[in-house]
Amino acid sequence: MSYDYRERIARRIAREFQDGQVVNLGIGMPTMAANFIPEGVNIILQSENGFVGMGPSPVPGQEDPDLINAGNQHVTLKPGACFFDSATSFGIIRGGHVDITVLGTLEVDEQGNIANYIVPGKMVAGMGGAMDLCAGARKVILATTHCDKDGNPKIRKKCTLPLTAVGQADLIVTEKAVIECTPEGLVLLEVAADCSIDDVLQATEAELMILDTPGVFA
Amino acid sequence: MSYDYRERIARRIAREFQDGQVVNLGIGMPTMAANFIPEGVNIILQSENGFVGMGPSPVPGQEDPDLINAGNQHVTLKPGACFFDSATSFGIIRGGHVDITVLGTLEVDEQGNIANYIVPGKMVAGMGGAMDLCAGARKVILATTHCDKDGNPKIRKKCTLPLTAVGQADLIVTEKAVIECTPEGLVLLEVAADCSIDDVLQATEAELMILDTPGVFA
Amino acid sequence: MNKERDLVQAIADIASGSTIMVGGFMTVGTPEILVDELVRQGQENLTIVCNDAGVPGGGVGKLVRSKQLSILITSHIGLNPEMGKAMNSGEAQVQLVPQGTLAERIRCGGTGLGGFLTPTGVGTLVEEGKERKTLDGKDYLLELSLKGDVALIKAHRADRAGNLIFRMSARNFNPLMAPACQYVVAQVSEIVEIGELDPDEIMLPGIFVDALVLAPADDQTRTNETEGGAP
Amino acid sequence: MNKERDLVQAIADIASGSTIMVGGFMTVGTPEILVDELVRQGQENLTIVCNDAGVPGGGVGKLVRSKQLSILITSHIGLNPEMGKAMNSGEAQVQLVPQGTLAERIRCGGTGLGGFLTPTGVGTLVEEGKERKTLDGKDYLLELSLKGDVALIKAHRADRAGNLIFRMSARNFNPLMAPACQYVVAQVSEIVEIGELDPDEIMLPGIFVDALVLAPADDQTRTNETEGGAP
Repeated sequence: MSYDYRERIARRIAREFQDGQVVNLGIGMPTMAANFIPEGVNIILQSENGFVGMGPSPVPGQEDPDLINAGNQHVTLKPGACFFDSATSFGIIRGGHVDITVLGTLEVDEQGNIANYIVPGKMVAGMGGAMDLCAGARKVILATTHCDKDGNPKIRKKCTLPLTAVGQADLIVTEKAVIECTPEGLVLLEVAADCSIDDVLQATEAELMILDTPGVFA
Repeated sequence: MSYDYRERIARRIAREFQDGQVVNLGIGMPTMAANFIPEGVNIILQSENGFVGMGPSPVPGQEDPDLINAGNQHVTLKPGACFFDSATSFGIIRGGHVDITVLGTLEVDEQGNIANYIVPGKMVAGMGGAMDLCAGARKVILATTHCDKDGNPKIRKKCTLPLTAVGQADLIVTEKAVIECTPEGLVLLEVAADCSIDDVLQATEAELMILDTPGVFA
Repeated sequence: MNKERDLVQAIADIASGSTIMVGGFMTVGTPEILVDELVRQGQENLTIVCNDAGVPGGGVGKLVRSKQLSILITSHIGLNPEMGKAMNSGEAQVQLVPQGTLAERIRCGGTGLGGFLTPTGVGTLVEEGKERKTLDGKDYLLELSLKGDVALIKAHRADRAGNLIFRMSARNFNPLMAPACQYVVAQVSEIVEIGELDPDEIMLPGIFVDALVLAPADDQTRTNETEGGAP
Repeated sequence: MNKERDLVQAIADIASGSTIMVGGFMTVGTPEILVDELVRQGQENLTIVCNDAGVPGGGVGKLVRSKQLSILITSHIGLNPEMGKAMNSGEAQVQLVPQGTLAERIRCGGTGLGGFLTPTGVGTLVEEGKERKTLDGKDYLLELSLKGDVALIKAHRADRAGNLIFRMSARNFNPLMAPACQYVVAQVSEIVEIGELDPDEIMLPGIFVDALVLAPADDQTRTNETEGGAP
């Protein structure tokens, strides 16, 4: 996928952030979303390895060896940041004190089930903090390409891979569409400017409900 | 009971403390034990309201309003003290990191059951931290008069009052005797210099085992 | 960001019938200024969660005397005979919880855990109505989490973002209660600008605090120096 | 009191077959000097508890490479392909635990709790063999406590009594692991006299620490700057 598509997804996700929210960003496109936060919106980034108030990457040469994010990248702090241990960190996450988590995914389905940590038969990485983030954050946003690199749909009737969490997805943002996960099923909210509704439906295995005319994003 | 008896109990209990141990002392006679610690023995006093490294009472006028012990008395700190919240404090207690707790009691019985927090029909105080201390400390020492103020035995075949903890008592120190609580029952270890074994047996409802000739304490 | 608020407004957001967690141990660490304002405003039928009942007319004892307290969830009421009288007359209810269990139930409430297994209380009145589990030959009770609508806490220093630093034994239940409640008001002795506190020294992240009420240090002396009693 | 000890002696007290908890997150906060000495001494058949598998030749990855590690209880091994290979070849076993559950299981081990109810992992492979509880319509898994024989942790400053202060994101699992283990060795950058640390700033009480090993700051740079991967 081109960098443009990745940026489109990150940019669209950034519009979900509201001033003052506590947000946890996974690596890749989720982290990119921090670059597109609308003016006047200040969010507090939580890093599950033990702090809130994460800032951008340091100037090269200014890295602090004791300061990384959960993706193993050196970062900086914003004023008002503070540190805590891992039990407190996941207490914050499970306790509903993270307003939004943004994660990548391998699959998501009509029930809002998320599968993003293991592919049987391939090298195992482990779930890290993903299961806690999905179970605990108030809103789970999935940042993902609409299909995998072989063109297979990632938005499924039912996940085929081992689940990370049951029924926890709230919003799916791809390069083609913005889809809301509701108790009644998946609702197509927006379609990318370079896509048609049919394009989206064709690339999606899950059933998508269209309640109002979908909006357009780019 | 005369002050001499109280001091005798406190003095005998202080001989149980070993260098470096973490000790939690209840109010009254237990707290007095801190005055009789043998030379060369340094213990670390834990206060369940949130610190280790408790020192003696402050000089009058030097009280710090933010520094009390769990008995609501102003205290001081020893070098190396540190503070923590109440969950951490009871984590220390329940986790077996307190070597000895010394508590008063209303009753104790042959199974090592302890009843020291409530007398039905009288004004209720509440268990405070006593249940956690009995359940969690490695060694529970009871500092008590041998009988209540009406002369009824406090060392019972079976506790009649609501229990604080089941089978957690390890040692009972009274003005008449030192008694060990074992899985086989109560063992008379020592008798006070001004008492006979018969005096002790008569004042005790529970059965006392005498394995070796009891020692003498004063 | 500036979370400093007026005392009256900060307390006015509390409704009658609320469950309020109040920090402090025998009034040390209790936000007396916030409690005073709650008495003045007169919200009724409150469920209070606090380590103890304070002392007569001090700490949550003020809410006992004002009859705003309907239920007290606590570990000890021995230093406040007025609470015992209110309980015996049926004016108020008391639920006694072992102190360590109370602290951990509140922590669970704030950290999204449903409950925990503790050895405390096995075989006592505390076990009534609870599930017992045996693991590796040791018995535990399943205790459940506890949450509140409001936390009234006290800290020593704050920055305008609500990051807090507590002092000495006034820390006690304060940092545990904030995460367990929807609305958190902190009485503090000092408020500094954001960035002035060392991120390694902050004891409670500001994300848990909604309102800061600045109280001059001389208002924070202990209400009552009653000593003795075993909480 | 002076808990400072010689590196060789501090590690020599560790037996083959031990369960060792090692602090750190992607090697930040891992006591590399202690791990290096453990490799040198060659204790075998170790069960390691660590957030992750470190990186190839870094953090607990050193114990993977030296084949001293038999079982790893962890949340993530994605940055250390050598661990994946050892697992697939049957040389070592991996037990995967969600990161928050791992932290809380260790905390329970240190605080005398038998276990806790968490929503994490409900309906996933993590649920296998575990009890599910429903409270107020929400599902939880009963997770059990985790203890170790030895904790190897890293802190920034210590006093001679073993009181510790951690620095930035190197805190992570370190303060949780010490209470959960019988024998605790802390690698520290600086040791001061007892009384020099502010009692309100100490993050782990010295009662949990058995041995301090002083490691000059220049030995404490990160072993490997491999970036990427999602722990």
